[in-house]
Amino acid sequence: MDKTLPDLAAAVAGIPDGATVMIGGFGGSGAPIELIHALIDRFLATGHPRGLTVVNNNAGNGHVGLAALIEAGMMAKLICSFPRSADPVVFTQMYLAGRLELELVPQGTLAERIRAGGAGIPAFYTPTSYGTDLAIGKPVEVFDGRPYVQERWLKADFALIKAHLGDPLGNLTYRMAARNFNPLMCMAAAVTIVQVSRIVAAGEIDPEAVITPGIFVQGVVETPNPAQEEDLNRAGAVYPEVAA
Amino acid sequence: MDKTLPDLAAAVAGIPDGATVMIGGFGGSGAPIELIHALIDRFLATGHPRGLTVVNNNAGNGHVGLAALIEAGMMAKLICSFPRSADPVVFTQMYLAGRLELELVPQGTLAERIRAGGAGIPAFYTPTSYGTDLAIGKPVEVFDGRPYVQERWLKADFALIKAHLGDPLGNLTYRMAARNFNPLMCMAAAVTIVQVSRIVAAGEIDPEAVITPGIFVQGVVETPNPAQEEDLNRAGAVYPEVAA
Amino acid sequence: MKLSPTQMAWRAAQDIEDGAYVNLGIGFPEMVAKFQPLGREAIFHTENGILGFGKAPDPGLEDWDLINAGKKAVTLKPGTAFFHHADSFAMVRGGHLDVAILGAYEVAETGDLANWSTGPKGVPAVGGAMDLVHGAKRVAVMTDHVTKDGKPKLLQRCSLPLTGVACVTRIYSSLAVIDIVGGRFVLREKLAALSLDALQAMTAATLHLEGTVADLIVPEL
Amino acid sequence: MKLSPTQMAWRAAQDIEDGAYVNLGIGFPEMVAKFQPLGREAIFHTENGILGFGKAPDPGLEDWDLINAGKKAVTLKPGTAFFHHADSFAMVRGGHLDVAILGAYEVAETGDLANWSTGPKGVPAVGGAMDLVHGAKRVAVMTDHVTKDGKPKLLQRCSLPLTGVACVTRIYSSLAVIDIVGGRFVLREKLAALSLDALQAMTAATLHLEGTVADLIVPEL
Repeated sequence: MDKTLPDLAAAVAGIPDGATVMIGGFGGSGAPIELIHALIDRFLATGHPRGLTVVNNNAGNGHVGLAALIEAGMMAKLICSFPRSADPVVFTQMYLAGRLELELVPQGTLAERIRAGGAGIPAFYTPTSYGTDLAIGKPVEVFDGRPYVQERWLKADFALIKAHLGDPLGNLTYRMAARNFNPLMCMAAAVTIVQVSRIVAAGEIDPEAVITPGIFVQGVVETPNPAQEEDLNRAGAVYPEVAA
Repeated sequence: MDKTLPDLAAAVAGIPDGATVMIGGFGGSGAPIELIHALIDRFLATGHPRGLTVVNNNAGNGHVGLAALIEAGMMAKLICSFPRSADPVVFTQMYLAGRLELELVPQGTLAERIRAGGAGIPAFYTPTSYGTDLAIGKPVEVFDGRPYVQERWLKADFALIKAHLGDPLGNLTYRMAARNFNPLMCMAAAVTIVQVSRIVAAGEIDPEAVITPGIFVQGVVETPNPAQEEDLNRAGAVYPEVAA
Repeated sequence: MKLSPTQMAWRAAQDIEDGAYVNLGIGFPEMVAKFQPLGREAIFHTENGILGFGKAPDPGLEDWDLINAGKKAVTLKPGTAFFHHADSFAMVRGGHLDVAILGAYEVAETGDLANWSTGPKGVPAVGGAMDLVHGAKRVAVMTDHVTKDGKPKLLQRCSLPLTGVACVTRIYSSLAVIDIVGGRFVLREKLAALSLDALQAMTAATLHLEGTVADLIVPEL
Repeated sequence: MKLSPTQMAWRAAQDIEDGAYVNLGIGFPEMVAKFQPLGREAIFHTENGILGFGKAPDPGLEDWDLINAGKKAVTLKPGTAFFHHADSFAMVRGGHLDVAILGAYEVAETGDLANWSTGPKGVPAVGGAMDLVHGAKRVAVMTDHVTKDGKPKLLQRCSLPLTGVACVTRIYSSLAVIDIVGGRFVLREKLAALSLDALQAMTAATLHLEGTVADLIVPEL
């Protein structure tokens, strides 16, 4: 078995119009910038995919990565917990102009809904959001005298993931807090595509150290020295680069 | 902060009569034999604790560990998925004599109920057991056209856990498939007591390799060269040893 | 004249694709792993938290922290991963397995399976069976076609407590290979020496035919 | 005459026990970590999957894979652990944190908190706040006692969209320390120079007294 993909373009080639795409990361850490940019390249070249529903904790920062994907006009809906950042202007303008639907989900509920999607749990109860506007329309049930809100699983057609090491079986490790939503999204997508800093031979990752077992991964593409969104933004980067 | 405990006797001293106690392990692998035996020692010396509700995947094998705890008469109820083993005579006799209550739970549901207890999820839905005798009396709800059974969280007063390395903050690693239920039970108990093969200094466990973060652990006791239930049973061991 | 459990395991193994993620039930189904066709490699999952384990170690070399769900010692392979029980059943319940192969007391033409309890007497034990039947994309059963005293195990409705409702998609019996499609048994293969009438007589629900019925051919093992 | 955010953070820090597990909200509450009393060491949790992280690195030494929930760079300490978001919020929702300290737009005497939305205009953003208010054993709020234009932030009922119902147990304001007990504000400490009447005038719900009210004494910072 070899889940290795030849390049970034091949990695994102299968995502159709209207797909639900989970994109890993918390702010820039763990964000698969290179996969996102490859998807933008494809859209700019072909007009597809568009009308995407994207699941991410945030809504992009500056004009690279997720923000660039929004700016390109590929996204119809965003499911996130915190659409603010140092420079959220791309999302904010698009949202206030009514050109982007937003489903706001508390961060822990977002994480648990994604895990539930991956774990075959169609619904669960949480104390989070009880009595607030974000619980409107959701069933409430009392357990042991305390009210809880019913939340539904979240699944995706594709997940775009950033990991650290990967092997041809799809086993993954992450780097520090870049782990965040990535392992959960691997579980919840029908097709999980992962950019890793290095592909190693099967067996080189200690079986105890595997964070995402390969069963949750469909494709792995090596992307050495991946960019950090924070570094790009501090350098004032824009994607795609505008010709001077 | 130092969660290190001086010895096994101190580790199990706080468990009261009638407590719900989760005990890690899948069969013998990951079973905290030394903690269980220390609890039996306490019972034999003091008559306490008794009337315990125990949560474990199995029901003991031979006459050591969990089986010895049942044989000593300390258990009132067992919540498990698979009360069979190579030598299940202790449980079987006690159960068929009506001296032990049994709550049988499908293995994946047992794992998920324990995780839910640790994660503050009071109830969730699963396809498992739908239409079977194990779903009798449980609410059923249809999601996306498919019926699911509502299951409740499972929590405990204490967890007795076997890990591999532990540090004074309670960070833990496990050894191969001895991981099984142990990390989940750490999360779901008010007081989690862990026997580890070796206590290392804080920082000696790679932050990426921590499986159970210390927040889920209240006490760590060093138990070098822990016994394997399988080895004990192959040697015909009985606990406590009967004087010849 | 019927297949041995080893031969049933061989037959079941022929249907497993290269790269498939597979869970094998405790007991006879475990043997399926031994018969992977040349050039194909499945990845085996065990409920107690291992993916991609290898075969049994030589006697005396067991590590009892490295066992399968049947509590038998296994070995590492390049690419093995360990995980806890909740992640393990996320793989199962979440539909990430391609194939699960289980034993059976009874299977109904509805796809209902009974394999965990022989009734109210004795000690009930369910393990992971109720999870597995809802987890894999294909849930297959490996079973003698009839009980030891000759009664059918393939029925219109199960009489024993159910493991799952409408979950089995294929049966590898000691006499035949039968799919369950739309609440009907569809016969795919049978032992060549066995007439359709004889097979039907040992089956307590109608065997439907769709296209040709192939001979069930299995090597001596 | 009121406390600065830094001074509020100092006061809040005095209540954190040695060994407590603590989550500090984005913004001013993050400063609480700097003021741990001598001999006490709390363990800080951040939603994005770190337990036991250390202080900010020197400028230029940031690693952007090692950040807190406010996207600020932090550092490792001996005993740090990484985990994914579901495990992180299992710690929160499962009641494993001892203390969470959050900012507030409004707090009601019922313990209701509003701190995520100023109404239907603009872009709503909730982050982990709605989870945190149900997670920690003690949920404290750090806030100016009144808004910039002098209106009370401590109310009978919140007017802004709620973050959580009956969740706040203590308020560290710029003027006072107030507990919420049984749906009432109970005044514990106030600035010595401030009369009870003056404080009550800036508070839109009754301040109850139980025993003595101590002086709120905070160093120059």
